[in-house]
Amino acid sequence: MVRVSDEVRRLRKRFEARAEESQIWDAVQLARHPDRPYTLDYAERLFSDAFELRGDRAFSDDEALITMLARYHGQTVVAIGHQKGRDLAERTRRMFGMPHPEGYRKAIRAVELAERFGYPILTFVDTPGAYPGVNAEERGQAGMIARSVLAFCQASVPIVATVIGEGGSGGALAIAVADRVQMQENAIYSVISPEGCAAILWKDAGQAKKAAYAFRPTARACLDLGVIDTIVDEPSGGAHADLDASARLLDTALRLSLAEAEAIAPAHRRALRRAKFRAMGVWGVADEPTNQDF
Amino acid sequence: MVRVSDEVRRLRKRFEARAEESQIWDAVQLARHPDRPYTLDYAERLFSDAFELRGDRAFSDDEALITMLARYHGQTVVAIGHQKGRDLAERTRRMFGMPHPEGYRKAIRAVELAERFGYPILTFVDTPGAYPGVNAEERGQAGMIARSVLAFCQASVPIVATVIGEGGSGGALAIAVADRVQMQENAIYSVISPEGCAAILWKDAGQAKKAAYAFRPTARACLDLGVIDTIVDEPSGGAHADLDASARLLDTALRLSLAEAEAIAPAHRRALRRAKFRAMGVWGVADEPTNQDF
Amino acid sequence: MTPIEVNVERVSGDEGGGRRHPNTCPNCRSHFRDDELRHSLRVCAQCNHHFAVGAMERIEQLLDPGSFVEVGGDLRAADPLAFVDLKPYTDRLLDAELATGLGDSLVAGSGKIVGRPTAVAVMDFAFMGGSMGSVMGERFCLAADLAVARRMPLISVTASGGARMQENILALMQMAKTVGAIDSLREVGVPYISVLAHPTTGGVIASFASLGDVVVAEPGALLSFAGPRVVEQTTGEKTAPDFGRSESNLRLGQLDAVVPRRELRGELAKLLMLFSPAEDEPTGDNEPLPTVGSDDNPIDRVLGMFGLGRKRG
Amino acid sequence: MTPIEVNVERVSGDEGGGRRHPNTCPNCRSHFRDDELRHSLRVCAQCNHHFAVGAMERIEQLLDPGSFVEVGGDLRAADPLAFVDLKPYTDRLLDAELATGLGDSLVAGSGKIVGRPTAVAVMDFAFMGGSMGSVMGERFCLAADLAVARRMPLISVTASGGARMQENILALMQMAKTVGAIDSLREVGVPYISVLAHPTTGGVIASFASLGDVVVAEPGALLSFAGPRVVEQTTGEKTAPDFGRSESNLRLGQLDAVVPRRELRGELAKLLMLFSPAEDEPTGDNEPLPTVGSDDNPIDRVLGMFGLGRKRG
Ligand SMILES: [Zn+2]
Ligand SMILES: [Zn+2]
Repeated sequence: MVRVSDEVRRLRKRFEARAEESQIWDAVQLARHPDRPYTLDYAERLFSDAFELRGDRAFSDDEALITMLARYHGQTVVAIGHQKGRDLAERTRRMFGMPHPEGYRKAIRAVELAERFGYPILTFVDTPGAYPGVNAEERGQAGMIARSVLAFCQASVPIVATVIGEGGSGGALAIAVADRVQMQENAIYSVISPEGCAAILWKDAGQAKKAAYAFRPTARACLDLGVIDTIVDEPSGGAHADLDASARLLDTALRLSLAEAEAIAPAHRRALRRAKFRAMGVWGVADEPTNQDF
Repeated sequence: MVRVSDEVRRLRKRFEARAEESQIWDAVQLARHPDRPYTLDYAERLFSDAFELRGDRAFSDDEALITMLARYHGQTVVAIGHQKGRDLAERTRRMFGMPHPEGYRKAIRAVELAERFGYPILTFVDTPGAYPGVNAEERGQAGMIARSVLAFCQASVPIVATVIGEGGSGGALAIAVADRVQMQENAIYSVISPEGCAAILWKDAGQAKKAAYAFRPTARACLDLGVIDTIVDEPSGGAHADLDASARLLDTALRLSLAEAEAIAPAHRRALRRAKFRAMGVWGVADEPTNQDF
Repeated sequence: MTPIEVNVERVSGDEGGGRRHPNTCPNCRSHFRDDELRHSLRVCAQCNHHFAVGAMERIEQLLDPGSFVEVGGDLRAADPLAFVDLKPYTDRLLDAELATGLGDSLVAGSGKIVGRPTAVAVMDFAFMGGSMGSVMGERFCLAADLAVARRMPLISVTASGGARMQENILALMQMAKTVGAIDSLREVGVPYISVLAHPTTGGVIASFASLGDVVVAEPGALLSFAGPRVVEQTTGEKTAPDFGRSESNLRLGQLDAVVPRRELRGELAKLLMLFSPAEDEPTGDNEPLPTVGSDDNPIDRVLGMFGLGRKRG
Repeated sequence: MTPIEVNVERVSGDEGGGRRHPNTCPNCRSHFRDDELRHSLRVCAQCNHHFAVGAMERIEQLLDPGSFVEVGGDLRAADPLAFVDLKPYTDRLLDAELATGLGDSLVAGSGKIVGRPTAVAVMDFAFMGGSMGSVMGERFCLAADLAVARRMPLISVTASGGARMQENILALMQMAKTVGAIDSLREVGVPYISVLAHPTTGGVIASFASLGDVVVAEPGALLSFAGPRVVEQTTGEKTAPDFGRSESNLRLGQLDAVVPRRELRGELAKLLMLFSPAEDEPTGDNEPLPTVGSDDNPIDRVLGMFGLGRKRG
């Protein structure tokens, strides 16, 4: 017999009760909309000056992930974001926003730079996932994602992450450990794509809609589950309908989240960030405390 | 008119006076002797237990440079050394002790590990130089050597470096910034090989002996110039004549140097190590203080 | 349960697709009684193939007998998303618990190896493909808590197809949570040794399992972020037979060593010794130490300014 | 003076081996008067080739007029090894000083760029191939000292064939010494911007020049540890025409940007601004900030334990 807390029962009920299937699928499609603003679109509108920091100092410059020094409301920040690319040539060059290990190594370098000078870090998450190719694997994709997550854990500077499109799996999380985590209204965040989930659990990638409904990659679900702190409004019709309006809404939320992250004492920031993520997860308690064959 | 200090004049005189040409060339040959003990020969004899730490977590395991956790006189140390290889197969596998950037990245990883746990670092320098190949260049040989030197500068743990054979240029220095630097009696340490120097300055690689005499890569010269702290005796005939005796002599010197390095307050170690290398170099003072066209 | 699980079957040599008995070697087809396999640490006596080892049996193999004390054994997955695919998540959990006798895919606790105390976190692939959900993450963190509290090393043994989709975003967050646990170890200077068993993939290898101060793997284990089938299907690239295997990973700089299972306990004992504080040792042969010489060289005066001397040994 | 120097000649396009006038473009053979070249920042008006720039002229190009103050200008090489090859080192030094008007291959000091104070260290390839010896190292450290003392950034512009063989081991130690200077900048959080000009090779690129918080290069510069000829002669490998060039290095992850000389002062000014402390800015359009909402969700209580709240923007 497993005892499950009232809170979990309430969460379950809420999810069971909501007829939000179409709403979820809308978000999946808006999050992937070809005109959706990307990191550079926001950088242009939010930062008064910017200098792109390129290269991992080891193997290449991975353009699927960009890092920059930028001036945001009068102070210098380090910005880190996936970048999908707009036309086919740019998409190919940027691997559709799917970084190789070099991209994450560049992110780690940017975190170290921010840490050296005490600059806040703003990240913009928008990737289908880390690139799943042979070369990426051979150059240590898994380990580099892990090291990027660790770098974000270890930093003592304020960090705000915003999921602005697709928050796809470990490739997204690698730059999403932050003091405050935001999601745009129609962004999605999940451990696998709806198609991938459907292919495995339903044995049919065509069941993506069903999978999306079952695993709820939406901002609302992430907020309910305690995974994000803030939902950032989008213009009606979605972020792509009005880039300037979308940037203004993001700016408003970002300033507040950054102010909150900055309000945490630097000496406690690392421990509090760790505690924040430690609290994520829900479980019950069994009556038999140990394993059977022990 | 340039005023040069009395000390420099005395140094010059000493070098001019010594008829040590054959002695220098003996050292060059002994330092490169095919039977000369290498890092692993000393590791076997000096350490009671060892666990090799392999790989740079990015691209490969470079066997030209080895790193290990080891127990030395009852305490755990991190050992880092070039490894040339004994027979042709091993030499090829170990690139004759000439690391690629991956080797230096592995060294940096070992320094970070030592720093994390407060373990002293012992390095064994024995390389003709960093590998000068296209791939090594493309993967950032220069930058990785620089970062390795910086890692050694930044460490707060005790570091003792020993040049046990060829201390060849930047590829050697990359693991030779230490609180105490030792050289074995017949080891050499220089900014370029005698052959390379001869090829450039005498336009004839065959003049290597002449070049060696002119630029003095010997332990004695390095001691006189303030570049090393200790000359470690070798068995008569050279280190290869008696590996066990050579290891015992190295052990004796190493224990003392390590004790000295450990005696420095950890909070001051980084600044003192920096100051030690800052003091290296000699110069005069001109009467005209500025440049002509300024 | 995971994209990797399927590939794992393929990699373990079962190309024919036929159902084989778990005690039949997928490599050389030798068959063993269960007590034989248990006795050989589940290594094939004929061809050295390393069979999967359950979490409790792994703990028996590695720890001093009777030294293991579990933490978090009563935690159970809670299905916050009320997740149903072809089968409800709660049913899958029940099946897994009945099949393995475990409450989730990781067993945490503390114990001793050759007398040295250590925290341990051991995964079991048989429990829903060793997938990482809230309970696994919390149990791992409890093991890390023990390590921090008692200043003893943490050893993990992983076998996982990746994150547990049924917990979706909470499963993903276990990557951050477990890496946070590693960060807490680093903050106080407690060593972490990661042992990778077949297969360690997805979210587990992309989080804590890659962050060992020392990382070793069993021979032939598949260690990759994406499994070979995912790579082939997504990118159209062919994968070599040694794709992602331990031996490739060693060559590619991702591992410190490939350690056969028979040597694993011994190597871990050595590492625990190396990571333990310095011991007083008898002062060898008492040869006189060389004295610090003096030298007329002016450099000495400069160095002297910084409290540094030079000597000739 | 250095192994690289020879290759540099080759790379700069002078394949014919004939002696060309220094004001003739090695790329398109256009010829310019010196005042023309000075006016165009020594960039070929026809083909954009970047000619070498002397240290004092570089300082003029980059710093606000009249703002430069030199340090260490009186330091001169002292020939501790009494080094003689085909020619005594002292003679070579005298020739170089007469030819360039400089005391060594690096000029150090402080100045301003668009009003922002900065320490500078600028190399001159014309002085013995921009080789790194004791004076160069000490001057670089003096510039770093200024940066630390006045908490202002350090900018270096390098052009070097590598270490100065005539000082052998002391030249090598300048790598450690200059990296130590970077370490002292990092210790107090002072930014360092490295500008790589043609050519930056050997000990200079393998030490301080690679360690900029930001590293930029001029177009077409040769930036490598070993020059192409050394690589070819030592390993037998062929080098591509773009081997070691700025553009390759950008692609290979070693640079933040390739900056044409005409934009260099502007980009440095921007970086100095970005590295300067926060400014008070007028508070834009004063739109009301969203209020922190409350939520009935239990997770809030858990986060509350850690002083963390959540809101809906
Ligand atoms: Zn078998
Ligand atoms: Zn031209």
